[in-house]
Amino acid sequence: MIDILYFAWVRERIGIPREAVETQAATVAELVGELRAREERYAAAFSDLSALRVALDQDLADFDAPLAGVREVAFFPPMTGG
Amino acid sequence: MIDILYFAWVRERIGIPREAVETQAATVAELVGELRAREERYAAAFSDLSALRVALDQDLADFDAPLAGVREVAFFPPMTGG
Amino acid sequence: MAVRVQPGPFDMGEEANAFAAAQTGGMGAIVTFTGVVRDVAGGLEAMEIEHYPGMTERALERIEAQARERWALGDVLILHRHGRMRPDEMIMMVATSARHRGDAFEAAEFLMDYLKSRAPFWKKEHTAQGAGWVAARDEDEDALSRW
Amino acid sequence: MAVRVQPGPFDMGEEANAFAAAQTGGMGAIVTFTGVVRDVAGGLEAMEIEHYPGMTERALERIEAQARERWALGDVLILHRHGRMRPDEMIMMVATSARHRGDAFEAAEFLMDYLKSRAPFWKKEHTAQGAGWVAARDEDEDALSRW
Repeated sequence: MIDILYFAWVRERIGIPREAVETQAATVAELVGELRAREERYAAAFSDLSALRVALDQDLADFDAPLAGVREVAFFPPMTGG
Repeated sequence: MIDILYFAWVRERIGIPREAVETQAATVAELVGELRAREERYAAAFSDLSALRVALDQDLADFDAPLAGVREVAFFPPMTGG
Repeated sequence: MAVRVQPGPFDMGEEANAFAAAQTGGMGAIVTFTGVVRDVAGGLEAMEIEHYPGMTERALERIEAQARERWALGDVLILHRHGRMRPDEMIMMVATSARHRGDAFEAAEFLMDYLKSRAPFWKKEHTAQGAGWVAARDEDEDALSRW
Repeated sequence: MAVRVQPGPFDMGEEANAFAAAQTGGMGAIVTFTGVVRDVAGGLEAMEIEHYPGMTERALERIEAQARERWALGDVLILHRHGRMRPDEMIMMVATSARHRGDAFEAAEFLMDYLKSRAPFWKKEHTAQGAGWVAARDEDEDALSRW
């Protein structure tokens, strides 16, 4: 089981802030592929990966990063703090 | 008559903060020459012009600047504020 | 060293004075940056800031650590609000102290550049016409390239 | 716009808050710099700052005007003390506001660089061993070349 968190418009588009999923995905990109295949709202949220960022266990990562050992994956748009 | 002001170690070396002098000097450099010729304490204060700055009527100027129309000349070391 | 993430307002002057009072060791320079909610287009009712609890503090502490590696700093403060705020309210501030002003200025700019693009905060603008997420600016991403 | 030269101490936090409160027109960024008396060599009893009344205000106003020509600024504060002060007392501060942080940061650094080398202030250090004028630093003069 892996926890997936969504923030900002990714959260709004998918409709939930977090969920736990069972996955065999080896990389973030594979996990995104599984999520996209679920429902239209996921497909919409993940339609353009260049508009998204990902964090693995609360560290920024790339979409080709491996998921082995990861407990928490977060998807969100580019950050706009400050 | 022209007012001459001295600041920081220039003031201390010459021994007075200001004085009014009668001068026909055409430039700052000529005025410095007249002052140097007066007394040893002036010669000491003006021995190294590269260690001095000059302001004419409260604006920074060069030593070759003309004195025509100037009412206040100030001599001081490089500034160290902030 | 302090990283604080909080929903409520802060008093910039009190924070600056407390930061200054805590300095030791001849810190001759103190720089503060404060970010204020701007009503850019007119009609902004509220700015809402979402963040990623846990990762936010981690990211800010990492950014602070990077600044400390690069510049000779005395102390660093990073304070960022989340939740709703109105135009002209203060969103966040950073403060740096150093023996020399160059270090304090550069570190504060570095902290801001990294905070803008690498700390998990997202801004949403609420107007009478509706609400929308603020898009990331290319300039903010580009600003990182200078460090 | 404000240039102030005064013998007594100031409250950095109050000054910063008053500056921020006076902003209008969507100034999203406020930067402050505060200079603190440093006891660099150890044994400093007092720092004495001499200035050139009249020219000081003129020079600071000119430096502010140059900053306003170069950057899109909301407001500027330059506050500088003269007379005697002890280690850890605040000597001076500048504050800038702007819509964008780059302008506020750069203008504050410019103000400091020019103030250091172009405003008529001189520092004298008093120690148990005697008193001596602080020499100008080449770095401070060199800092002007970047603008």
